[in-house]
Amino acid sequence: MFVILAVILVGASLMVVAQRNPVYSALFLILAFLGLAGQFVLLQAQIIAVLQVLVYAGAIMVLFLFVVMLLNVRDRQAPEAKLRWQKLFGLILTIILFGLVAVTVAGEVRLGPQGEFTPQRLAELGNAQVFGKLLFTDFLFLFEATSVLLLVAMIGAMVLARRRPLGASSPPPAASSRAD
Amino acid sequence: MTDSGSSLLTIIIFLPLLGVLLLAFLNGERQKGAIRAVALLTTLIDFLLTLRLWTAFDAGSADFQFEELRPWIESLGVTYHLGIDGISLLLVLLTTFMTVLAVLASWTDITKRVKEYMIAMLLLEVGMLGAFCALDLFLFYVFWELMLIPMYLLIGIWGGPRRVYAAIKFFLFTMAGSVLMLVGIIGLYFLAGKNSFDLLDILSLQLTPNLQFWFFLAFFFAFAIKVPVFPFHTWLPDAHVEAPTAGSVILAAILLKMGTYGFLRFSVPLFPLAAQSMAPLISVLALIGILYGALVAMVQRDVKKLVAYSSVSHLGFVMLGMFAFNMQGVQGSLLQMVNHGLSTGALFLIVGMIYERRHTRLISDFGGLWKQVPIFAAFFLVIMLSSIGLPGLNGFVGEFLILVGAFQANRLYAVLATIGVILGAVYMLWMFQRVIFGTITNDANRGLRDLNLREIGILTPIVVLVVWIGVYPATFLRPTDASVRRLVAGYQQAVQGAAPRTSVAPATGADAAWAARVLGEAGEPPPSERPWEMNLAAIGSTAMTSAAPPPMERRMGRDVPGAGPLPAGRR
Amino acid sequence: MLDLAWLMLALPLLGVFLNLFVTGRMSERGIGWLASAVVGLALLVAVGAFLALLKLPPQQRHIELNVYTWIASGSLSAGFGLLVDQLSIIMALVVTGVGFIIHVYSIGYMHGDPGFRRYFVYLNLFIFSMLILVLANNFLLLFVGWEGVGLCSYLLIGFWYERKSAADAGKKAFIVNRVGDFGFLLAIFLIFALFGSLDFTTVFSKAPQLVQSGVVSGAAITAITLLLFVGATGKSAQLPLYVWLPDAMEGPTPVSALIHAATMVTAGVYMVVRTSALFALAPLSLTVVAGIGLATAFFAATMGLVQTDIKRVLAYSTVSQLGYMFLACGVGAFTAAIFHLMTHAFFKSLLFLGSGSVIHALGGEQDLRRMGGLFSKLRTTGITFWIGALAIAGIFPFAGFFSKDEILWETLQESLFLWAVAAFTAFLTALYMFRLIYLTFHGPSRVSAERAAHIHESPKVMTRPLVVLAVLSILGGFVGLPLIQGGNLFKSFLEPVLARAPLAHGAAAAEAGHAAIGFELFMMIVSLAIAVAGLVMARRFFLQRPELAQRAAEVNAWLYRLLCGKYFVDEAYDLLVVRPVKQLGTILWRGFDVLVIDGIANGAADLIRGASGALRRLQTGYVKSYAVTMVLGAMLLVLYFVMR
Amino acid sequence: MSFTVPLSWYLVLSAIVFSIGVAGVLLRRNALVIFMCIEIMLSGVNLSFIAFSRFLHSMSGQIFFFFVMTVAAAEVAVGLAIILTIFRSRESVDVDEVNLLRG
Repeated sequence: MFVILAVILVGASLMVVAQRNPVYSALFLILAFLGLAGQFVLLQAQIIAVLQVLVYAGAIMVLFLFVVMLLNVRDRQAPEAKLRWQKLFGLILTIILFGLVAVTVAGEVRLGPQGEFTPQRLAELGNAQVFGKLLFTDFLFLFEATSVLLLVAMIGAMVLARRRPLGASSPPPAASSRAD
Repeated sequence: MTDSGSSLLTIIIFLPLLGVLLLAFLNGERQKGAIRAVALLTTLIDFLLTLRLWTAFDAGSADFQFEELRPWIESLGVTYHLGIDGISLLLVLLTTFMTVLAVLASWTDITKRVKEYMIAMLLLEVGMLGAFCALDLFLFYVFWELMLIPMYLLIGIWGGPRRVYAAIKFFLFTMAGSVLMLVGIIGLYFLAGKNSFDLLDILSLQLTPNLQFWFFLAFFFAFAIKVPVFPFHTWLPDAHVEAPTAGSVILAAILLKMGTYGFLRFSVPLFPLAAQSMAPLISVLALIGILYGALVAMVQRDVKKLVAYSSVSHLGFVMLGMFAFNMQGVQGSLLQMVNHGLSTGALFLIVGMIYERRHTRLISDFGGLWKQVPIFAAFFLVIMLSSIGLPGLNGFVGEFLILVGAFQANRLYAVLATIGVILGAVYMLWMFQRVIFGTITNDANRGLRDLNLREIGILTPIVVLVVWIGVYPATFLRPTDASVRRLVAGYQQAVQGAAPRTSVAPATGADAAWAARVLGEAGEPPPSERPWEMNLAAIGSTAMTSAAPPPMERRMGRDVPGAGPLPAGRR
Repeated sequence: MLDLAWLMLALPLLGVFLNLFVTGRMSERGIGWLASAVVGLALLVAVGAFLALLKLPPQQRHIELNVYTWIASGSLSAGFGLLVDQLSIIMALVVTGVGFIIHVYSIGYMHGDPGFRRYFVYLNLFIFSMLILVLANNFLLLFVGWEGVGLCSYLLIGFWYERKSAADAGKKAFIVNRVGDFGFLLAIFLIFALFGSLDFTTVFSKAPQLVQSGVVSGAAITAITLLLFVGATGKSAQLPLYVWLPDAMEGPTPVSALIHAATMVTAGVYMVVRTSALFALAPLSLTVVAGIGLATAFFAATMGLVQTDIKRVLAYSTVSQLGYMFLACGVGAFTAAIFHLMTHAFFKSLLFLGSGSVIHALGGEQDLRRMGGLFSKLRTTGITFWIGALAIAGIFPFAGFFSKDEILWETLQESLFLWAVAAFTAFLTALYMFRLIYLTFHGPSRVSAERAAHIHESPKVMTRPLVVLAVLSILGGFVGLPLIQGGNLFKSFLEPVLARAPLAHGAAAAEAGHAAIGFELFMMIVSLAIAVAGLVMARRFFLQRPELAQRAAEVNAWLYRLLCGKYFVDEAYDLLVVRPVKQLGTILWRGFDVLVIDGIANGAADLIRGASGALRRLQTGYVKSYAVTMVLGAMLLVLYFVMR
Repeated sequence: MSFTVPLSWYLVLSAIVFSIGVAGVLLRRNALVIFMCIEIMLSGVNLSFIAFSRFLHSMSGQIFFFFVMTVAAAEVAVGLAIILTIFRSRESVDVDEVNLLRG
């Protein structure tokens, strides 16, 4: 099961990178996220899996798709000679990075002290319940902070996406009616 | 370190903030008159309050007076510790006095952004007064930096054509120095280990000569740049030339004194051994400053620049006197700080007045002004004479004391510095002659108005003080007596304690305590080691080693305070 | 009366303030008479003090009045104190007396000048400063007066400030004086360092014993006295600092009479005499003083010989006579110096005022070549001028004879060579003085026609002072009758002040001299003959056979040019001192300040800018490059952890 | 659901996913795709968080996932808004054409 999901995840991720059309990339990304959610279920983190599907695959990706459709741009084939070496360099770097990380983690991983939430206990209490309780007790402050962060992001996004910059005196009508 | 229970200093320091608050409610465009009035009134009240400070000051005590001690940032041991002694009293007075005049001087000079200008002026006053009164190093640093910003704005916004360059130069130079000072302050804080920035706590610190040297250096740059001591002076002419009149006045009269005050308040008492070892270097720099400033001033074409370079020269005298470490030298340099504030401040005012009328400061654009503006010329004459140290006016008393002090410390320095006095006369007279004497050659000068009542009102108090200090300096010297005496004595003790071989303490069994007192008071230098000076050497050393009656008697006579007039009836 | 000595100072100061602030709308006469009155009253006080002093026994004629402590710092304490003794009272009498006369004269001379009030303010201020100078009881206060008179001199020379030459001359006077003050100041420092006091009484009484006990070395005393003398050369226009005095003639003539002949320029002599107690301890200094004095007397006389400006002739004559006074000091004849100072004050101010009267009559003409034959038209002026000239030339029985003869006599005691030069100078003095007289008052008139029409004798307010001074020039000498034992009232009056200074030499010689009355009489006749010779020669060269003078000038052309060019001293100073200093200033400013210091500051800025410029290249703006860099960084971090 | 899958497998998988994301960021020029690749990178990290959470018996990893997700959401919102504005002004979402920050 792990292997199947892993293949889906890796394959979909690769397609995201490889696809020329952003729309397809986005769709493949959704697939990757679903695969990831499967992995989460395997790891007994049901609530996380649900969140992954709902928020990532649902909300965020819809937003992506929406923007992609809105802009409707294709990958133009601009001259890339200038940046070719950079691409190559990037690829090599990536591979080296991967190699390094993989070497590090592939061997025996010694784990630190174990926490209280063994799988059994988690199954007893219910993953979502524990998660929620912790979130609203120990991590309450951080939780609130993230809410503020989201609010700020929301306002920021709204401000940025406005047609006219904030506070600018109204330009002549002709300019403002210019199509995007 | 006690709280005297009086809040006078706090009131004085922060009264201008009240003015700022009032100004904030006024409309910058429509209520210019009210803005000026509020600023003037604030500074005037502040000045009157400092007069109260003066009358209540106990001249006989060397201790800090009007002390205020409140915790501020307790976790760091920073306290809100204020207090003044004879050294800062005069400078506080000078500050409030000159600020009033500076506000008056900007009455018609500044027409744009009057409100912001006055706010900057008042904030500047807060910073300056605070720096003079602070007895906590941290507090001092806060005020020190607080002055910097309004001054930067004054130059940068209301200055001349190259104001931005000048302002940035000013800012960078001063900032570079003060950062080092901050490092020094923090270092002292940790060394003291008392969790206290209080000056009095740090004073009790016994530092090794080596440490003293490094700390002295850290403070030195901050103060030397501010003074400015010779190689650090190039920001000064630019800043002066570009600053608005009142800015130049404040800059010359008070901000520069921050540096010399810093030496006197912090560097010398905290690091006496380093001060001693650095004294030759600093004296030489001061000397170079005296001669160099004078020579360069001589060839200037811009009156304001000339005055700026003359500042370099005059402050060289101040530094020279201070690093003579004896009563006359230090007291003279303290008085000279005030003198320089008055006369150079007045010179800038005068240049500003003529600039306001003619919009030029080039010497060659003037000539023959006496005929056209006699009152202006008369004021100019008196101030110029005060600046070149004519006896009977203030400059002489300070210069004379400094030179007497310097002469006792090192004769060669005094001789060279005296050449500076000649040069001082040369450049000032030459400039004066080209501006005031002769016939009017430039037609633009023909329609010149003479001073109006406001301008006369600005200059008259200065002239009165100039004559007052010149004729009866005791008014201003006496309050400083006790504090300077303690400062010099402290320095001498530290130096004597560290290097007994250079001491001239009497080994012949004479009363040691008496000798120490004499040493402390007269600040007699150790006998020179140079053979050619031996025959001229101060007889003090002989007087102390041999207890021969006649010199002894003489010395006793000398050291009775206030034994000026000889016993009557000596015929 | 003696307790009121401070009134002498207060009165002129009062005059200054009244004329500065109160008499704004007063008439010219009112201002002038007010200013004169305060000086006149001061004169009365001085006379009163003098009489009071005479009543005291000679050893008690030393009164000190302490007004207040001026500067007190540590062990330094300088008071504002007055000292009235024989020396200062004589000086005070001369200052107030001549001052009063010249004030009165000025009312006429300055009539109609737009700066009338300013003039009298300066003049009163000058009297005030001069009295501080002579009455001070310590070195510092003396210096105050010293600088004060220098200031007044500066202001009065440049009184007609619209004339560039006048303003230049004022500045020159002040600056040259400052050079002298440099020495004076250093002397003060040294005195304070050695004696711990600046009071005359203390210093003078202590000096001999300290030197004897070896506490203060003789070299130190020599240094002090030489430095003091540097100050004196500045103020009293001696070599090499005399250059300002001839130029100072740009001021109004009464000013030249008062300041640059009678009083201020003699301050140096006064100071040397005042400090005679110190000079007496330094034989080397005395030799220098005598040498400089004599050299000045001689060179100034030669220069006076060829001047064509009436006032400049008198100016060089003043320099020359001052040289005589220093010569007297140098040979230890301090009383003779003061004696000559006094008589010189009378006859030289007379001569200046006379020349002022001539200039006034000719409507501002000062060139001798455009004068001549004025005696008939300006009778009072002419006669009094003659008296003055006879006095300065040293012809019996005029005042100058007595004083100059005393100096020559004392010099002869000292050295034959000094005497010879001094005597030759006396001859030159007579020569140039009578040249002046003949060119001005006698011979054919060379006055331009339109000026000739206006020639008129000066008003009474101007001629009366001339008469008074003429009388003084005749009688002034008799207070110091030589030969007769006890006849020299002046000397015996003054001696106690100086007696406390045991003269190293000279005094004893003078005593010996009194014995040889016959020899002294002979020497008097010799000096008289020298003066008459000068007169006769002047008469021949400049009145009877003017072409002779012409020829003499042609024969010795180079000498003549040298003299006319005043030995080119001014040019030399300009070349050697003024210009290099200015150039140094420019070099320091343009070269050092702008290039080096700002160069270092700007260089540091450039370095940072350069470095940041290099770093700027990294900032390509491409997100990709940033990403690559980040990945690279991450990789390195991982590498670090792995390798660790 | 056996526990036979060891931790290191998960970690390797997460490294693979992360690297793919990095490669995407470095290779692609379309800003939108780059954003997606960043999401992939985050996913890779998330995977390791959860895996560790599982094997350490600790909930902290899951909590952390939550925060990463929130930040990602905020980032996407703001980032997309920025892309939108860039597109409006430059008619392109090619990051290689945007170099206004060049010093």
